[in-house]
Amino acid sequence: MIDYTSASIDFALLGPEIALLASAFLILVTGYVKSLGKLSPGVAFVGLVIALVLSLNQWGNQSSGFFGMVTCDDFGSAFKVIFTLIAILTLLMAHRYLSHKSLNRPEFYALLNISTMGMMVMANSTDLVVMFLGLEIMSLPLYVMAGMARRSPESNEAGIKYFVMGAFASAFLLMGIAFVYGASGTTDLRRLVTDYHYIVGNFKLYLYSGVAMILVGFGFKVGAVPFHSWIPDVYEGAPTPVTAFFSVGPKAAGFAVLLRLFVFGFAYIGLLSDVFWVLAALTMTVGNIMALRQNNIKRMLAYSSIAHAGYILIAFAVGGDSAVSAAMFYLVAYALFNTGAFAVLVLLETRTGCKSDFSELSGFSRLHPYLSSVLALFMFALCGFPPTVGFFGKFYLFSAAIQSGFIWLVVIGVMNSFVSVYYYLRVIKVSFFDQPQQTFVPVTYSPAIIVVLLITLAGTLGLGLFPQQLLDISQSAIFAFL
Amino acid sequence: MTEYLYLIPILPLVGFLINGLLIGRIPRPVITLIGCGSVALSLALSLSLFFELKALPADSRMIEQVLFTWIVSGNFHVSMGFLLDPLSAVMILVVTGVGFLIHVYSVGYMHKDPGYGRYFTYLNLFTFSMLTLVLADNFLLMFVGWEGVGLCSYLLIGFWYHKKSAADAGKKAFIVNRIGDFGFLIGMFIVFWQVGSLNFVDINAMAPAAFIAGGSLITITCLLLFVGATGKSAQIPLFVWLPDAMEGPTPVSALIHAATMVTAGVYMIVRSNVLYMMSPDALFVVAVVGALTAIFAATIGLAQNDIKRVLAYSTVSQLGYMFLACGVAAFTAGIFHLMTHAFFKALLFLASGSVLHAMSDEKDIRKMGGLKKYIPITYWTFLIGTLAITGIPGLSGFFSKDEILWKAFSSDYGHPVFWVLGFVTAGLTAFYMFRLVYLTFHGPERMDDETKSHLHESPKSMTVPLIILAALAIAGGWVGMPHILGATNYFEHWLEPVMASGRNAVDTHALMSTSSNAGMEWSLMVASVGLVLISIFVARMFYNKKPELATAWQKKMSGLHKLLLNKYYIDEIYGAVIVRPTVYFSLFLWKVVDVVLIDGLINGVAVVYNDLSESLRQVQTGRVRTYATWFAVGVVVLIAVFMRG
Amino acid sequence: MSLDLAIFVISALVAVFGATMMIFQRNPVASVLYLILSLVGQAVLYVQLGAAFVGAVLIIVYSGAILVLFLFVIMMLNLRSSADLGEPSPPVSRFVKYFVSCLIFLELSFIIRESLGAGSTTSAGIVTMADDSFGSVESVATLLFTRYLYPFELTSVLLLSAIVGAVIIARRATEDELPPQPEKAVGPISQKTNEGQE
Amino acid sequence: MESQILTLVTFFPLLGAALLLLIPKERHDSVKSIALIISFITMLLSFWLYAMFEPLANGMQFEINIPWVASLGISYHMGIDGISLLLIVMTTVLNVLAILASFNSITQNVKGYYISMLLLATGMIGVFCSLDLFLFYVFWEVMLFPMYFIIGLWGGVRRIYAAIKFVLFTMFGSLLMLVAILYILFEYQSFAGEYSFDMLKLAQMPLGHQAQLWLFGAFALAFAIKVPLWPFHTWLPDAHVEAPTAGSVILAGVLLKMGTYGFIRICMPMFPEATVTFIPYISVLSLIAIIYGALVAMVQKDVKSLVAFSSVSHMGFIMLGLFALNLQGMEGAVLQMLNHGISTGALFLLVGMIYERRHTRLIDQFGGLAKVMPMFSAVFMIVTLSSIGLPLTNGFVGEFLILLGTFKANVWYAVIAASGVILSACYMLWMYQRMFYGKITNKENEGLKDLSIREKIIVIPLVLLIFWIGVYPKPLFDRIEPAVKQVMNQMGRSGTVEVDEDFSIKPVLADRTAEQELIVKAEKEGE
Amino acid sequence: MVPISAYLIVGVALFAIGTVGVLISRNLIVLLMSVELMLNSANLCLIAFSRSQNIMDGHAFVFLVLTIAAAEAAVGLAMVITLYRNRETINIDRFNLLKW
Repeated sequence: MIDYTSASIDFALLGPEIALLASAFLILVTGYVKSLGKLSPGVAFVGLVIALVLSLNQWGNQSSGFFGMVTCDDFGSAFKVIFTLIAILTLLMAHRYLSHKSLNRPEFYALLNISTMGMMVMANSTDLVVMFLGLEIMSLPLYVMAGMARRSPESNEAGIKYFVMGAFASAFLLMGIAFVYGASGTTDLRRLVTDYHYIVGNFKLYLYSGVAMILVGFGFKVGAVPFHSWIPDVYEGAPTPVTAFFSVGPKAAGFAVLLRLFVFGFAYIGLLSDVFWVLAALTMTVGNIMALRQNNIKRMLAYSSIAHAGYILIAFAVGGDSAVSAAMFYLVAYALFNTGAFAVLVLLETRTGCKSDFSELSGFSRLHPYLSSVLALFMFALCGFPPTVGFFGKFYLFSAAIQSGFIWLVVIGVMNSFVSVYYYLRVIKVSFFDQPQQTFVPVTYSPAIIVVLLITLAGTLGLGLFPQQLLDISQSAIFAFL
Repeated sequence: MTEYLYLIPILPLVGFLINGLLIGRIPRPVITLIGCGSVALSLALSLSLFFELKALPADSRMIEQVLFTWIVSGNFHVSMGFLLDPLSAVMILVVTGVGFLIHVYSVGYMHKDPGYGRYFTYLNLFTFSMLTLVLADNFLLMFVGWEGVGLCSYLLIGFWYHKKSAADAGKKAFIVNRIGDFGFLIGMFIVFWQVGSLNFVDINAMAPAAFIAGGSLITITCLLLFVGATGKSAQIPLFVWLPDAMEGPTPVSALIHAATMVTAGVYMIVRSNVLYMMSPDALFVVAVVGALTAIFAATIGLAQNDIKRVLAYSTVSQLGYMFLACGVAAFTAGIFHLMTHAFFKALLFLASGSVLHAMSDEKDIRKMGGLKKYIPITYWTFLIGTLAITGIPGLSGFFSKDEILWKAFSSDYGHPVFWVLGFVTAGLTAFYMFRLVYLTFHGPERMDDETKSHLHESPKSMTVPLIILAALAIAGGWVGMPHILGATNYFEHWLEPVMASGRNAVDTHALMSTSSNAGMEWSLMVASVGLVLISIFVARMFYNKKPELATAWQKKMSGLHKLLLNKYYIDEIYGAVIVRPTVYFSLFLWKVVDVVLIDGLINGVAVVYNDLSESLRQVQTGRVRTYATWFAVGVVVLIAVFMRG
Repeated sequence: MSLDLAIFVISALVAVFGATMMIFQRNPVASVLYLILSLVGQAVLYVQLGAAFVGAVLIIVYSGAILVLFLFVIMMLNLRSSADLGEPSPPVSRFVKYFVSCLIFLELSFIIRESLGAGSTTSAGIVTMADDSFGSVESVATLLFTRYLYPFELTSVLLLSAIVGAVIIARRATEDELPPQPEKAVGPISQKTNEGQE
Repeated sequence: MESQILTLVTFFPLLGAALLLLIPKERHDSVKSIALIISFITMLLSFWLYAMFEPLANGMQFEINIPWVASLGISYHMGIDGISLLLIVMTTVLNVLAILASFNSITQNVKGYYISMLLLATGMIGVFCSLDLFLFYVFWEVMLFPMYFIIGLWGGVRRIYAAIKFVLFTMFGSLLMLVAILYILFEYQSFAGEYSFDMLKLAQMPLGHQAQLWLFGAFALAFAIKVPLWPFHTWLPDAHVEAPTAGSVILAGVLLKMGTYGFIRICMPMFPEATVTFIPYISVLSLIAIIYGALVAMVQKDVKSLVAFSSVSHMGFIMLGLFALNLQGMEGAVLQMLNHGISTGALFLLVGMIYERRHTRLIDQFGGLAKVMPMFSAVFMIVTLSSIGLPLTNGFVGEFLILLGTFKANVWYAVIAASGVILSACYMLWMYQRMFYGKITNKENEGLKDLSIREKIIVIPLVLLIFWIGVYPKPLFDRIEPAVKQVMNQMGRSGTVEVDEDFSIKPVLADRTAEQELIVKAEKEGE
Repeated sequence: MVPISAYLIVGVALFAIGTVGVLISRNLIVLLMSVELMLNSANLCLIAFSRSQNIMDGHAFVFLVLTIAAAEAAVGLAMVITLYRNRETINIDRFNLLKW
């Protein structure tokens, strides 16, 4: 077991975070030297790779440090790997896009790394304070990244909307933490669990209302209805690689914290299952229905990300080990194919004036049969068709739910994926079946984005066909937990 | 020789395959050779097998040959097997004999037709199917032939497919037959599930135990089978297709729609006489339908002006006789009439074909007249056929018809009313047949000059079959002379083994009480002959001596005439009651149920979803403060929920 | 009415009053000043609660730095009370907003009232005087540099990212950026090209 | 090799598709010929399968069972019995013909088309081979995309609507099926203590009545949509009409069979009690389908939609036969699955040929074709006859057995169904007459060419099959019968239904309750 | 002595006022200040709770929160500046290019 009281200041526990921070520093320092500015993506990449290696290295290492503020376990390590992978993919697809849009500033890469570090902080702690700080470290760069394209009114708007809503949500989260603290005198999740008899016995209402507001705060990050309304606007307005990052990174981090808090930490609150039941059902339904009538693919994908958050929320209603591992599996799966889909959009948008409207895709397949097939495959994965990992993820998630008797929730989920087929297929319909409306300007590839596509493609298909490995990992990650 | 039994149907099949696959690639003489030759071989084989069968003792005259298992599924087992017994022997002789003659006739009749090869292909296929039908050793194989002849009938009626009427008639024939087959099928199911086999031999042996004689199940079974028979043999209410079938080439009408195929229903009932004997109720229905059809069709025949249609209605009427015979359990009489009818009706049709040949395909008898001197052979053979059908003593028709009338009167299952109906029908038949003869061959020449200039006797290939058939029409009945004339009824003896099993099925002394009342039989015979003669005389009055009398009567009873001319409007009634409502109902199903209801529901769901999406989207106003409001509402609700918990 | 209570009531009223006035000002400068007023009231409450050091920090850092930053921006942008603020929301929507906020208040205060004194370390929820070290600079510092060392260090990262972010967002345009688009979105943009479904 | 033959047959087309990817897309001819060769080899492989298959033997053959996702009990479990064998052979044959038939009609995006066709083949064969529910589901869904593209990319005017309708209908059903599959997984886990998707194992699991009803309902919905059973059929006419010829052939020939196959492979063995409970509902829907499909077919103006509605009617027969739940009905139904594939496939091929010539499928645009295209009309006639079930053609054998079996199960069902036989003659012959008979009214029809060599190669195997099955179906029955008996035995194993000596299924519930009552009575008396 | 709950109620009240501010103020700067107010009210609660639990962790937390508030303010104001440069307004309702 982990020694939770360890006061040791063991920087090895923070290896990945430090690597990211160091690379961010380096970028900031070198960034102001014109000739070295070009190096910043490389530096960021190296930092991320080192972080990845360090995170992988932490697998199996379970210890605690910094007065219990840092808890290193497999759950956290697994998520750290996910975060770094997402960041690497984002980095790879962002570089050329940013250059194309004249946004290629060294700071972007620094912010990306800092934000990733924030996610790690979130995943790597059992203390509410640290989680809150991690959330802020993750979010602040995101607000900035969303508003990076300063000349674009949409980007500005995305930034400010994200910021306002994010700060608003943070206030609730903070209030929630305050109430929990008021109830227990601690912000450490482990003590909240061990002392829960006392806490519930004496300060039930404080605790419960605090938990409710914490749920609001993190629910906001993952885009649970009714705290989702920022998502479409921000996703649409932000630069596309950033959107790609938004749609998986913070979401994964939010879910990591939510899983820690609600499946394991506050699991003794009996009410949670029902609450998440409703939240899940509401989230996926609203996400899917609103996605039906979108004209912009990015916006559609935004709603779809709400819907997918809804699917993952099923795991919270279900609770238990298999649900957590299913949620983790689904997150990885979602990260893969969603990033892939965005990578295609990034490619599209490197053409001047393209905003990823549906109509701009018409006849896409005539010119780019392979790229459009890849896009189609990602859409199928989003629908949850076999043999993509999208299917297996849903399958595993739903099977965990059914085993705990949540048949109706699964039925709702299944009906929702049915609805989602319509709008995902619309992408395929437009790109394959429609006649090109005007001459389609060909996209130009860069090696980096090809790598992204290959990785996501291989992951989408490979994990769909042979999910056993990832399944094992996601199952073993939860054993060392809390 | 018996091991070659299967060759009888197979030979025409081979002919069909050769002609069919090589269609358009082989010259006409070869087609002729293959077409006629295959049937000729079948005929020869049939004759030799017939004699072989005859050589056997009476109670072992049954040869069964199983080729291979056709369908097997659990205890359902049906083989491709042929059964030669006295009954099927008669039938194959009729089929191959008449069939061969008609093949030969066709050589001349069709020689100018571009579809010569196709014609013989179909004809051979028909012969194959018909032989399968009569030789089958089980109901299902019989059904194969049954449907096969239906198909050939369809193809041959629609032979001149470019004529819409021909194509329509073919389709009508097929569909009406299908309605009959429906009954046949269901009947077969009952038989199988009761008896456990469809093999005739098995059924004959086991049916008495499997069914309760006189019970409702056997009655239903027999009636269902009879529905099949009414379809194939053009009985009320499914007779409507046969007159239309005259759209086909005349030899086809002779072969299929007079001599062989249409009698399949009779054959089937006789074949399953064991079943029918167990159900007096079913027999009664058969008799009633037969008698009614006989008189009903005869009345229509009175007013028709198309030479072939008159013959067609007469066929329907004669088939009614046969069913009447079956219905009074005089199966032998039915088969006997079937055989004689095959001779004289084939003769009549072929002769009428010869007339058409001469008349450049003009079918309306009102435009004929006085043909006697142009086409004498045709005239005489036609006259012989007419005399045979009207039942002039000494000719084949007399013996068979008289036996039926007598049985209708005297059999245990008979009734004087049946006799009266048959008697009147005989008079009507004589009248319309002689009307036909007089209008066609006697009196003034009413055809136009163009036609007149082309009048000529038919070639040898057509006249020779006519002459042979005429001979058969005269002599064909002598094998079945009634006892009261002091002769031996060979025909009855020959079929006795087949009928015995039926009689044994029910404990009855029926049928044998006939000879006890010779005086009655004589007087009835005289009465019918008298009526026939009177009818002939009246016809002569109306259509030869005083044509104005006919027109006067026609005017006087114009309503009735119109009714008869239009065949009681049966087609129109069917059209209005069945066909059109079905079409409208179908349109309703398609346009309303499918498109509006089901698709409407589904598209409606899609529309609802779309609208829902569209209106939900409005929530997403783009204003942060609205979002924050929703957010706050969410918070309020969530906290409220947690407060309760 | 004890002195404590009087101080509490007055400062609480000041805090609430300042906050209320802050949100209803048309002039942002006034808003900032009201917020400072509210913060001062809050700081007094902090001190009453034994958090003298934090209260002092609140005044110094918050009022002194953050709100000055606000003022600075307001001045820089030269915002006036007459700046374009469009139409106020319709009454229904405003009512909903007030109502929702009231509900939040009511719910939370209900919770506080219900939990009154339950299991508190102090009887009946009445705060007794704590020992001197409670809330003192030393004790806060000790806490920050031992148990809260890691979060404390993290705030530095946060500040770093905030600085970088602020710089990257608000810096002047450089020549490598795209020139402003011809149809530069100026002022109220309400139309949207998101019309017309397939 | 022998143990992997199913894998080979299933994935060979996929391999071919991969190979096609490497061919430059401008080289249409090599794409076509490679696709043809691949499908042809697949067909030969399936013939080999047929040759090696042991007739009259019980149980699955050529089984492979490799763990796939072990922790969820998913395995790569394949194996075939007679039913699957015949369906696989039919699939491969139709695939060759469909590819051959597309040579001229597909001019755009040729490479993509043949890749889709080959992918489709893998999906279809996979469904028939799978013995693992998960694997089954994967193949079941995998088929969907190629078909979606085939309809959507190479289809007619309303192709997009049709393609989406097709996918949405199918998805709707299959997603509920997914829920049911998951539920079974859970049930099996609590029954056997391990996860498994093995159909054979699952069939041995006793399930409560209520659970069976729900599960059966979920599976049945998926299958019924695929069949398609009335009233879930409306996707079919649209999909058929809009799909290119080959698409229609495969759709009608194979895809519809997946529904009936699902019933026989999954619903019946796993939920015997529910199957018996559902007999009246499914039978009535089948009857409606038979009559309704026939009636609506009668008034169609487009040949393809006529054939499509006739499919609805014919598939109704098959369903009826299956739910007669006796040997005759089920064997007839299985045979009819093949027959329908052959006849309707042939009809669509023929319609495609005429469409290639005239670019219309409206019946009233034709007329008198028998004169200009005698060979074509003859073949069309043969196929028409097979479709209306004339004896000595394949259609008769199946239809007869279905009706025979149904008659035993329920007289009135058989009577009503048999009337569908009449109607099928009506619409088919009427269509035939309007297209082929009469005078040539439309000038454009005058110069039409008769069948080309390629087209003859396409139709001849089908015509031969029509007569072969019609005249000598015994080899097929030798393979079908053990399989059907096995399904029935699987049903009987549950103890809730009973297989009598004639091989028909009866519920034993009634008897059992009577027995129980007796026991209760005896106990009471004892007191 | 004043009960802790009184302080909490003040904190909650300020929180609600902050919420009102976010919900109704059209001026982006006021909106930002309202968020700040909400954070501060949470701080007040933290302090109060810290007092009632007699554990000082809350103080440290408030410290951190103040930093967070500062960081947020910095980023938020930077955004306000950019927005104003681009759109010449800080009316939050004007920023509705992205919707539906």
